[in-house]
Amino acid sequence: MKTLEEAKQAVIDDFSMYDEWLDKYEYLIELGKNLEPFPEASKTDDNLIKGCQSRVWLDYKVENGRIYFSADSDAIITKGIISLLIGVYSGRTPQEIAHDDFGFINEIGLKENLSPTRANGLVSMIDTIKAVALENCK
Amino acid sequence: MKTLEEAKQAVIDDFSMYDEWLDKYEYLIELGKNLEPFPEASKTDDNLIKGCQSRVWLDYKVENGRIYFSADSDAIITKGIISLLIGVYSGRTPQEIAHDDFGFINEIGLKENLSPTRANGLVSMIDTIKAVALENCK
Amino acid sequence: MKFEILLKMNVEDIRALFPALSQKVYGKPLVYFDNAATAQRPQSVIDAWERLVKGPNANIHRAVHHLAVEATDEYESTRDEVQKFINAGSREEVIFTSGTTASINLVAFSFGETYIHEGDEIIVSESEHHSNIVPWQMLCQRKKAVLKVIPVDEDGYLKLDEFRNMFTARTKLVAVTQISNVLGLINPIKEIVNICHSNNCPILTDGAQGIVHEGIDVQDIDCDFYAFSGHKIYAASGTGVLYGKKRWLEEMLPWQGGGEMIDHVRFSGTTYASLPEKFEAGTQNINATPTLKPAIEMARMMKDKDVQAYQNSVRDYLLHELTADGRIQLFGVPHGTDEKISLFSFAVQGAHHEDLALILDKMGIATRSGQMCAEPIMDRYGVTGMLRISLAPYNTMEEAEYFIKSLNKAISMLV
Amino acid sequence: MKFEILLKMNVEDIRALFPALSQKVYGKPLVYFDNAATAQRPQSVIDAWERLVKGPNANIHRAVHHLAVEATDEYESTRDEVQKFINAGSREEVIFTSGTTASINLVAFSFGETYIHEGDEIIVSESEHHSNIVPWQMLCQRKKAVLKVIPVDEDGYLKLDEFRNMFTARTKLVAVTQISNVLGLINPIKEIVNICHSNNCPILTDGAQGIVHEGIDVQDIDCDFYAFSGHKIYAASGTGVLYGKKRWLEEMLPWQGGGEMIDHVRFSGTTYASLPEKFEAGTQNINATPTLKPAIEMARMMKDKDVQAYQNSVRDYLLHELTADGRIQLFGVPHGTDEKISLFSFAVQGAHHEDLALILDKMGIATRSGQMCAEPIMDRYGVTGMLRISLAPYNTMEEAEYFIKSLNKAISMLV
Ligand SMILES: Cc1ncc(COP(=O)(O)O)c(C=O)c1O
Ligand SMILES: Cc1ncc(COP(=O)(O)O)c(C=O)c1O
Repeated sequence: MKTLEEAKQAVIDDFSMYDEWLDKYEYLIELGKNLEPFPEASKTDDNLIKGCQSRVWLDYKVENGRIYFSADSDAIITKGIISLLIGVYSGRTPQEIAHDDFGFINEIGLKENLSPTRANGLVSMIDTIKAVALENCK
Repeated sequence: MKTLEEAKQAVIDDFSMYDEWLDKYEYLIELGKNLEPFPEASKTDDNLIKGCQSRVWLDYKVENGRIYFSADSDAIITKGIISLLIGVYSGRTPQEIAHDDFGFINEIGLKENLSPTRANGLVSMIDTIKAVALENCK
Repeated sequence: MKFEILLKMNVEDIRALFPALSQKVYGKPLVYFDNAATAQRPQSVIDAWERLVKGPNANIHRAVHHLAVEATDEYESTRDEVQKFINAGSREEVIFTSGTTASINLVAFSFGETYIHEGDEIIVSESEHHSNIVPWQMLCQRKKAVLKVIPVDEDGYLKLDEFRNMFTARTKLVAVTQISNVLGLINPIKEIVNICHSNNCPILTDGAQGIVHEGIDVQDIDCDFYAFSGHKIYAASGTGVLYGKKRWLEEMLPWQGGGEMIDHVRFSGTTYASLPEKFEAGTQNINATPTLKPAIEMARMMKDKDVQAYQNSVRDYLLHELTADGRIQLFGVPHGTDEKISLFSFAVQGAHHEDLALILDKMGIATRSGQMCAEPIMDRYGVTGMLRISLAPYNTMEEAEYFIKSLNKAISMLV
Repeated sequence: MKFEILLKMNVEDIRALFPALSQKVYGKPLVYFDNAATAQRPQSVIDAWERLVKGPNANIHRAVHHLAVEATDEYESTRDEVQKFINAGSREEVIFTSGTTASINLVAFSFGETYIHEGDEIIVSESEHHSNIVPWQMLCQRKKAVLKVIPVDEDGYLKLDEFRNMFTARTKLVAVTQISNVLGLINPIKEIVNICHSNNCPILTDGAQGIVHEGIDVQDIDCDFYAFSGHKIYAASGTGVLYGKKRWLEEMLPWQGGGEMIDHVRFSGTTYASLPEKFEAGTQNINATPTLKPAIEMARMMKDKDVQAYQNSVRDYLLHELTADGRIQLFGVPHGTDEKISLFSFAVQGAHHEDLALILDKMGIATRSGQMCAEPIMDRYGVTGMLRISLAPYNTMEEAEYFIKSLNKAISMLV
């Protein structure tokens, strides 16, 4: 498994291949489509991330001191984004995640390419991932 | 006593002497100051004309089929205006007043020289004088 | 099927009057298809606002100085224009507000405080905007009154037969929109008014969309209240109108207190001003409300027969394309094309409305996705949202064609 | 006594930023002394409005298209600016309204519905603007609550000793202005807040005048609510702010329903959005609210030490002239000059305020006459109205001198 830094760099590298929004969107859509199926039973209000335009669910389990995320969204681009996030952060320790600054999001230009409402959704997703990590640091 | 037409023409003539607002205002102030005293007892809510910025009272009596107006205001320019009006219309028959179009007001430039709120006051004064006349036509 | 392009010239002339339309987004020409949310402002409205701010910028009514007098004239002559535009019986029946939402909330509070008691009933429809639902819900909650709902059928039409049977002796008010901002169907408002009045019940008509596309003659239609926003009809934002019949407005308690809505303020008891001031508390929107004058002029121009014909041809083209595509489910299916305005909300099989909106945006097309402030009608159709395009007379056939092409491309990316 | 003219240059520089100031009325240079009613707008505010209308003119928050995104940024970054300007603890505590009157009515309704019951008490002062009296009267009438009034002394100062003794266990809210629009005296608002809080009672501060002349640090002053209007602080009309402490705003019922103030709308029950959206029903004033940004910048500039010093010298000159003249009765007599802003309401023996205003108007001077939406303080002094001049930092010593000369002339015409 890649280190957290390696995983982030891989995402930055992937995105830097695309100059065009169209390609970036296609990449995100691809990511979204390939996300592992999320059990219907987990689509609870508790797992719903507040502040996103479309519905986004995030669930997790802790195994051997590492957090494994799963997620879903009814919008595919959003699903691509959450997929990208959990691809980077899933399987990390709570401490690793809690201490990360999530700054690589800015480097891939995701924020600018998406609307603030959507960016707010992104912020909400990040906040939720952080909260889960902090919860499990205790 | 002048006829109604003569009285109106006299006012128009008086005002046409003045090019300057200052002179017109001084003329109105003079008119206001020379208005006959109005009994305190007549300063009732019933006699108050609605729609004027300052307080204007209008009272009348009917003698020999003619209406005699008396009026007062706490603002002297307004008092000058009501004085001008009752100077023209006092002592006329209800029919004479009711059939008049009050158009001479426009000729003396009073409306333009005063604000719409004040002009509204003017309209209210005219409306009240008309209403009194109509009341007494029956 | 062939759609003729009428008056190509004229639409370009109209576009030239709206500075915002010549923008580019992401380097592409802006295609503004979100007019039901807010319209663009013509140069005449911009000029009027600027003139007001640089000239007669003063607080109105009470002051006697020159600027205040001019400002009062600007404001009050706007009331006269609105009166003519909606053919109100008198100028006192035209109340200026900050928008449709404020107008409806005014009625919900003031009519509510005056006439609504425990057990009374208010009727709205299933296809109302939140602004014509929530104020009534809040009122009903406060007064322990009952909110009843006129359902719509599969095509989006109000079920008038059910509506007719909803009235009881306790029905005190009906609030129904002239045109739904989701379905784009023109409700038979005159018939609805008649049904209300034959049940001795007054009706508020939400004219937020209606004023733009249909206009109104409040005396002919005979509705008791009519609400609309300036910003949807080319005026500056923060402006709005409530029309109300004098008989109601005179009896109703005021909504907001303060400013000139009073006759006398005493701690022993305050009396209120007469209409329309009674309902215009606080400093009026002195800079923006008078932009309704040039806006109304523009709206009149848009009602020109030729302009309408062109706009209808664009609407017919879109209606045809969107209904012909098997992947697309249109909400608000007209029985005759003239029962629908150039506003289309739809779902695409397998593609989320928000994904579509994001991709279309990148192609320069401004559309709306989501619930469009009308969640009950979303629930009615069992969807979490829709994609909506809403056109104005300054939108062209070319834009419509580009939209259809772009939509196809977006769908192919997603499905 | 001699008054030095400081910074002649600077005031001319400032004037040049306000296009409306260069107008002539009746062929005479405009002397605008009605700033407490509404301020003039600087070119930066005019430019901002134009930019918003020609560019990101779109309905905000819910749409994902480019224009809407930009418009949302413009609007929400304005909230951040206001937060900084008043030093609110969080951006959610800044609610945009259409003005002070709307802000106060919001609290009167929402705080009222949530916390006020029969027999409760609300305290206002005798020198409040109607907008800070009538909403409370209406609330008290609706809820059968009691309105109590802090009297002012002959000089116009609040009788704080009496105020201290007015509290009971039923006192639920105090609403007092930072600066009276008639008296121009700066109330000791921090002390007043302390008195309220030591009685466990929240306080709303009417900042309509205060925000312009004093500014506010809501965390330092610790008031529970603070209301002000954009148009008095150089922004476009139709804009306003309500600051409220989260603990209240979160519990309070919403005021207006509709638009995005909801979480979910169901006929079975609607839930409301979180702050600040909960209190911003309907389409926001997308074109005008962001003009608060350049307006705040201007207000900051006006707080410059030198600008203030010049303005104070003009104020001191006027204060001296008006108190030195035996025919003039000044209302709001400061115990120290810094307790008064450059706002003077007065009566002239034997001359009616309206006559004075009309004559001064003809000399190019915009003043206000009448009750200034504050009838109770008129009654307090037994007058039917006053003449008021209210200056802004763009008013000059020359204008003040011209005013004094003109006033003398007007008096001589009348008396
Ligand atoms: C002290 C005070 N409070 C409230 C108001 C009301 O402000 P607005 O009319 O902008 O709502 C004013 C302005 O006239 C004022 O001076
Ligand atoms: C049908 C309908 N009603 C009410 C509204 C609310 O209008 P506003 O947001 O301008 O108050 C809208 C606009 O979104 C609408 O389309």
